[in-house]
Amino acid sequence: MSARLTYLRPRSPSLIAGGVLIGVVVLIALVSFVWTPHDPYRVEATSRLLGPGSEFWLGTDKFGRDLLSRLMVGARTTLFVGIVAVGVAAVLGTPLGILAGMSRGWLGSFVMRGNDLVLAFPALLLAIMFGAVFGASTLTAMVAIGVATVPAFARIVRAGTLQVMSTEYVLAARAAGRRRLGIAVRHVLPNVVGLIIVQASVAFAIAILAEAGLSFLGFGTAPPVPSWGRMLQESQELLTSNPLLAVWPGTAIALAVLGFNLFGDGLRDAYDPKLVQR
Amino acid sequence: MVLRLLKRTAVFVASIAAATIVVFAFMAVLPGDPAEVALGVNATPEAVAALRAEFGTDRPPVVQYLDWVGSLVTGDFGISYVTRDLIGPQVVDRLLVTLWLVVTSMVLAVLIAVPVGTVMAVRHRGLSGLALSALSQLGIAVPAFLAGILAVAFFAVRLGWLPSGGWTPPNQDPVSFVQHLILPAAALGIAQAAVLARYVRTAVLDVLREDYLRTARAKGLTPYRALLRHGLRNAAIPVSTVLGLQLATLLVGAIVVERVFVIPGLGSLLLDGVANRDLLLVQGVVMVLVVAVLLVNYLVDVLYTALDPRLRTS
Amino acid sequence: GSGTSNPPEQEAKELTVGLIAEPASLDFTRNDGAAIPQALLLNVYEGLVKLDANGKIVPLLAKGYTVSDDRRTYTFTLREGAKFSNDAPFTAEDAAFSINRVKTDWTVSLKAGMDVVDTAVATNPTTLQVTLKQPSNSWLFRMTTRIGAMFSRTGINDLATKPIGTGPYTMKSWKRGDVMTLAANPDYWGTKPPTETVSLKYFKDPTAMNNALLTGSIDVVSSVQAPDSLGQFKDTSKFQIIEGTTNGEVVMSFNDGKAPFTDKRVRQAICYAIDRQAVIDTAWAGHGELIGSMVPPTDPWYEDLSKLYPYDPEKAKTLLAQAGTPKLTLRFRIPNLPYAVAAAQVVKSQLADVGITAQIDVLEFPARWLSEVFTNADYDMSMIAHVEPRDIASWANPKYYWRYDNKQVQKLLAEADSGTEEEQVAKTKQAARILAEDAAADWLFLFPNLIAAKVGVKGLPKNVISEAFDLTAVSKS
Amino acid sequence: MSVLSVSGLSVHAGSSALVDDVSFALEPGERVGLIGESGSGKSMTALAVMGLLPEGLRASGSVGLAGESANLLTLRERQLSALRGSRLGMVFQEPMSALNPTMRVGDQLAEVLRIHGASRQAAAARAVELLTQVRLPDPAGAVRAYPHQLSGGQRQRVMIAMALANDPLVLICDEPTSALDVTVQAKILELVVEATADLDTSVLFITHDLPVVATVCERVLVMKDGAIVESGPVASVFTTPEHPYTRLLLDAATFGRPTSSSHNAVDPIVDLSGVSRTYRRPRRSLFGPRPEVRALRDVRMSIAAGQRFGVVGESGSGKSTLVRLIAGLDKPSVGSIRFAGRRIEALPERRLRFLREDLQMVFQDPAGSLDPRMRVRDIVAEPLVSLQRTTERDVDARVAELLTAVGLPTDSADRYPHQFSGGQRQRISIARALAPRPRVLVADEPVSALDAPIRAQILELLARLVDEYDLTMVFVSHDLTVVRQVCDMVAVLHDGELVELGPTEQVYTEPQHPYTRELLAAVPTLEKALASKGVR
Ligand SMILES: Nc1ncnc2c1ncn2[C@@H]1O[C@H](COP(=O)(O)OP(=O)(O)OP(=O)(O)O)[C@@H](O)[C@H]1O
Ligand SMILES: Nc1ncnc2c1ncn2[C@@H]1O[C@H](COP(=O)(O)OP(=O)(O)OP(=O)(O)O)[C@@H](O)[C@H]1O
Ligand SMILES: [Mg+2]
Ligand SMILES: [Mg+2]
Repeated sequence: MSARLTYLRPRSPSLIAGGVLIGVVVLIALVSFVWTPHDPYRVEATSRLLGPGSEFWLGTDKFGRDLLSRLMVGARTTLFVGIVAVGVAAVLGTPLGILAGMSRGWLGSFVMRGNDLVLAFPALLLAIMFGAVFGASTLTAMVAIGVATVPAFARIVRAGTLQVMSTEYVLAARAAGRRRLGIAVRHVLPNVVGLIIVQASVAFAIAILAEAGLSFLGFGTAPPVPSWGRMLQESQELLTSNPLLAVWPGTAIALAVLGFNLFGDGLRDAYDPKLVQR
Repeated sequence: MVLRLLKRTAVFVASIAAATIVVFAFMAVLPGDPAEVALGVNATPEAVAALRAEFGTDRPPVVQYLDWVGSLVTGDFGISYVTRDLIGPQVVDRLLVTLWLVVTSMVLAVLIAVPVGTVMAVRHRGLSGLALSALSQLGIAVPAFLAGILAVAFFAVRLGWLPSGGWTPPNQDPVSFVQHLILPAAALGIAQAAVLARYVRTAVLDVLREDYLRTARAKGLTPYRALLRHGLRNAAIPVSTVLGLQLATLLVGAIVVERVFVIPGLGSLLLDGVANRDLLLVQGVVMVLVVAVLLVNYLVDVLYTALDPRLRTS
Repeated sequence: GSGTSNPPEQEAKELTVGLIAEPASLDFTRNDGAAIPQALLLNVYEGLVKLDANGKIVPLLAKGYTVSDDRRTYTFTLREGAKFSNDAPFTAEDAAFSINRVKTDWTVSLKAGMDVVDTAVATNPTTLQVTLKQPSNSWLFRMTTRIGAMFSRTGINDLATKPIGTGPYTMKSWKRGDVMTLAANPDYWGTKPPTETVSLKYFKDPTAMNNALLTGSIDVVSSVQAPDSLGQFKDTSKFQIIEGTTNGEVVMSFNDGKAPFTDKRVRQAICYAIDRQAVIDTAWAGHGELIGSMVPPTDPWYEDLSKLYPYDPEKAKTLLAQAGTPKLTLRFRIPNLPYAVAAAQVVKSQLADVGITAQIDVLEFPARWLSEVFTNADYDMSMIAHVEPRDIASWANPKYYWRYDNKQVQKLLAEADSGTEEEQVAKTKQAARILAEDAAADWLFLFPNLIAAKVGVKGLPKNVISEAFDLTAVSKS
Repeated sequence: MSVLSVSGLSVHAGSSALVDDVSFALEPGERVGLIGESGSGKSMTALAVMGLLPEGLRASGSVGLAGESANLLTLRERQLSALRGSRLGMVFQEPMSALNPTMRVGDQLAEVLRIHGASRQAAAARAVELLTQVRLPDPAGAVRAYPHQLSGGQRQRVMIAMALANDPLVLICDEPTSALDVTVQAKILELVVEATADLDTSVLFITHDLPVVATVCERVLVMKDGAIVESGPVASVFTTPEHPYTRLLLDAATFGRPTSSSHNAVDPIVDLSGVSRTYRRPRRSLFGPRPEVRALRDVRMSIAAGQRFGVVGESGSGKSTLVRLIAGLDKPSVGSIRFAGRRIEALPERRLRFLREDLQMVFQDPAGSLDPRMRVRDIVAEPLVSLQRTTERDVDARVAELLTAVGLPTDSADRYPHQFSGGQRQRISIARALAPRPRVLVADEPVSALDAPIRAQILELLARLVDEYDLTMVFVSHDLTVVRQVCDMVAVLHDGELVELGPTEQVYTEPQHPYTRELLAAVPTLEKALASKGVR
């Protein structure tokens, strides 16, 4: 990708579709702060395993809790996990990538070797290890997913940085008297922001999937806080009698992942001059 | 080229060495004393101390580390705190199972992804390309374990076509082996196929835009033959990197799928080890997984060199 | 079919049982964990005595025993013709060796059950005499558990992988992480088991186990971990469901040695705040029995104490207000076991109604739960099923993880152990009542024994009140 | 009868026409030039004829080929494939990307023969023969090489061999030499002329370089905005152009004599003594030394204040390296550089403030040298801000002043670089360089990315500013004509060595060094080309 990926040109359908899906998830999560149809934590022996109806729109789980409310609060968990994981990855990965891209010599290659090493610990493995050490919780899952995603950011930012550093405007900036830090902040960072956003969108989708997998293994969000992965895991024992318990969270995960992937694809297409010119 | 390979090999070995340190350090901070866990409730302090001495966990960490690395090199991986058995053979046993699963799903993924991805690229403005694209997006969005759960519910429980889980080694009963392999490999492979297909699409699209493909057509090749003769090999170069990264994802994805399908592979060994605080076992399994990932990436790099003459002869 | 209307039922040679927890090793002398005796006791290893289905101690490798008047000397007459699977005959020497070895070689904490033994000697090849330091009723009972298992003097070299016992089965193979196969012992001294090979297949995931029964790859789900899923097996032409009791008391423990639980009113308030029937109904689909103390109905000193603290949230609030803690926040650290995770969510919701915030923290079982809750008592509330038989005795231990220190209970339980059988019943009953009234913990319910099996599988134990999963009579037609 | 006849050819992208109603014909053996500025539709015309238009573009009209009764535009892909590579050959601009990087050159060459019926052995043998014909050194070895192992000129020879392999009726060359050095370019042009003359092949030669057309072609078509605005024999079009646009092109290509400014300053402001710069490439074999590229070798020279100092040399001769050293952006391996008497090579970058204040640069690529994420105001003010020269208010005033000086509207300050044309962007770049009121302006190929008419404007602007602000200018170019027009002193670099240095007129009229002479001879100029055609 080139340093020219700065301005958004024609909006692709996937950008719009992705944006809409993400928007819906975010909206649901925000609404859940002020309103849910029912208390998502309230256990009620008398309303167990109800199908969709007028009171419980999507039905209830085996604790008699409202599935819609839990799904809404689950959106919060999902977004939270994604934001923190992607945040960790971007905050650590971006400076590392810029550092690796700007310093020749041993420092740059040291950073990249370390990066490759982290790459050998995939998110799920790291999360299981983190979970074993610090206890399974949303936090450990998020941090583990984030750390495992650092290399992806560092790599892409480094590639972008190398590209920016080879441009004449960096040479011009040096000739104008800019120091390294100034170049990093004023020229490199703004020009790799596009890459970071694209990567973040894709990483978000991966984080959602990783969290679901972890919750499924029992290394993710602790009950009774709902997360989509956890709801899916809880639904498993009742899959044959109450398949809807799995359908709702499964669909939610798929749509959210789809949203972020489409959005990332759309952004990439919009940013990539090669694709645009065709 | 020799230099490049040597350099890459050195990096590979150094990465493994660094990984051993990381893994060991990580496990050293794991709460739960293995001796205490093995002895269970109300163990006497003396008994715990005695067992620590037996395990060697009372020695300085550096000694323990060196001892462990030594056992990795000899392949026995040390003796488990819990089973009191050599870890190496167990790991190898489970690794074989996981490898069957992973390799089968990888092959499945490639067999699906290459033609599908190519069609997606060639017909990227057409209806079939869009339809396949949408399908692949969906394939990526559905987690492998969900696909697994649904496959079990439908193909095993509802239709009774295939077993719902379990494992038969191939040498014991090949038919049963295949039956047990189909669903998990498909659950794992199809999601990967979806991801891979998108990379194939991008790579082929890139190649389609290359000047040399236009040259090939200027020579008189039809677009299809031009792509076949000049495009696919060049497209294979970026795809091979992704393939390497994917194999790593698959190894780890297998952990979840093994749980769904009750397959005695590395994943279940790892999870059991974590639950039982079988430290050495966990260390061993994590190391095997990490080395597998490093090895795959190393091999991909070598393959890369073989595919791209610019790297081979520069 | 016109010829034979009722073909003679043929018994199958093989049978597969699905189980949840897999043993880490096969050596219960050095490894804790209920999964080892579950698979091996009564099936591979036998003791001198065992518990029958009603909880009575009956002879096994002993033909009979006598107790001296001072209740300190037990004389066992041993069975002749019993043989270990390494072909060594079972003699009184082996019995004495096995008992003495507990004190010297065992490392698990349960070995403390043998501390009371002074000497164990073989007076002749078929007679064993055991002298206790002081009278102890629990000793003979403990002889029915794993510490009473009889080992061969020449067969203890590789206990972790090759167990050698006198039982009706021998260990044929064990594929870790997958399946353990037991084969009928051709030289068994007693009634031969009706099934030639029994495979114990281990499943981490309860759903996978259910699916395996549904698709026919196993014959028995030994313990249904998701009672809501029992509906899948309602087709009685294919499946049967066996429901009985266990001695697993699901205890919601309080950290009694620590504020706020040092205040009895707080403990009582919580007991009032919880609707135990609703807990069973939601968390375990209504299966399980209400108990009010640490005693299952199968114990001789059982008394129904389940109505002591009826569900009364208002009273709970009043008590909390009196105790000066109307708004409590408690760390509810539970093991990651299905019943605990399910029940804890119900409890949390009910406690919220009376103003208590329970912060659920799920710990991996066994490692983290053992080290943090059990060993270090770093918790406010926890929950676990205490499955050891007659485990009321642990309330006499002030260092036990609930840190309950009640001199009166300690005294009663000590007297119960050393007294006559009648005294034992009376004093234990009294202790159980004190525990219940003192709200030392909240006994949520008694874990049910829920087995799902294919129709035609017979001989499965209805109640599981010992450590063993008794396979000696299972068969399939 | 015409070999190729194009009539009413249009190419549309959606509703907009990229090529609009173009008609022309090629007679047997005739070489026709197609000229016009960038984006005028030259390549699209060629690709439409070949049936190789990019996806999404549609062609209409008719294209006829001798021996082919149907309109090529209506043929099916399969039928067209049979013509491509056999009757129609094409050579593309960029010889690196036009060859498959993962396939041996010989195989790629043999492929075009095999497609059109040759046997494997025959094709392999003919491949070597063809490479000999295009005068590739060691043809037998070259067939086994991969494209990256050949130089640009060699690769272009391979492309030509490929296009001519099956003796085509028509050869289309789309800027075949614009990626090459002048000396190499001359040889390639010669080759094209010779080879096609032998086979009596008609050539459509696309370029934006007028002297090249004048050298190669007999007839010329001038294209503007997708339409042909003028056509005719080279001699008449280039001497008596009718269309104003053609005149504009011609004006830009024939520069006037330089106004040799009579500076009599003496004190050197930049002084290089014994400067060498050696780059180290990564090790290739395990034990051998790291290969070195000696980009500059023992260069001694000084630039006097007020001079317009030109640096010429072909690609890779070390021009940019020299400029970077003078600007303190790189350090020499050996030797010392003084600026206004102070040594700069020994100082760390943070102590080069005096240099930054007095010396500024303009770069080759007007797009690449402007940060696309910055507004024009910030770009122009960057030297002021980083040198902490002014307060916020002054900055705005100064930026406005500079923009006016380079002829840009002041409201440009709030826009981004992509909203400007190439020439305007170069003006922004110049404004930035002037911001700190430098004494020396260093320009590294500032006009080589621009079209001829724009190029003239920028050069004019530079000349005016140098006079107005009394600047010393270091001007780098590979284009000898440009240097001659702008500079009063010129240095010739060859392979890192300074081979000649002297007043411009002297170097051009009496070159001393053989390389300088070769260089001057290779440069196609309109005058020379027309002269050789007997036109005055
Ligand atoms: N795939 C495409 N889709 C739409 N427009 C295109 C496409 N390719 C090129 N164009 C436009 O068509 C016009 C003519 O392009 P063309 O490449 O023929 O110009 P040219 O005269 O060859 O220029 P140059 O000298 O820069 O090669 C340009 O305005 C260009 O932007
Ligand atoms: N950073 C570098 N590392 C290694 N070699 C380099 C580096 N920069 C330039 N070179 C080499 O040094 C030589 C001179 O390069 P330089 O860029 O100065 O040439 P130039 O005359 O400006 O060429 P052009 O006209 O193509 O810009 C070339 O052979 C080039 O490959
Ligand atoms: Mg062009
Ligand atoms: Mg240069």
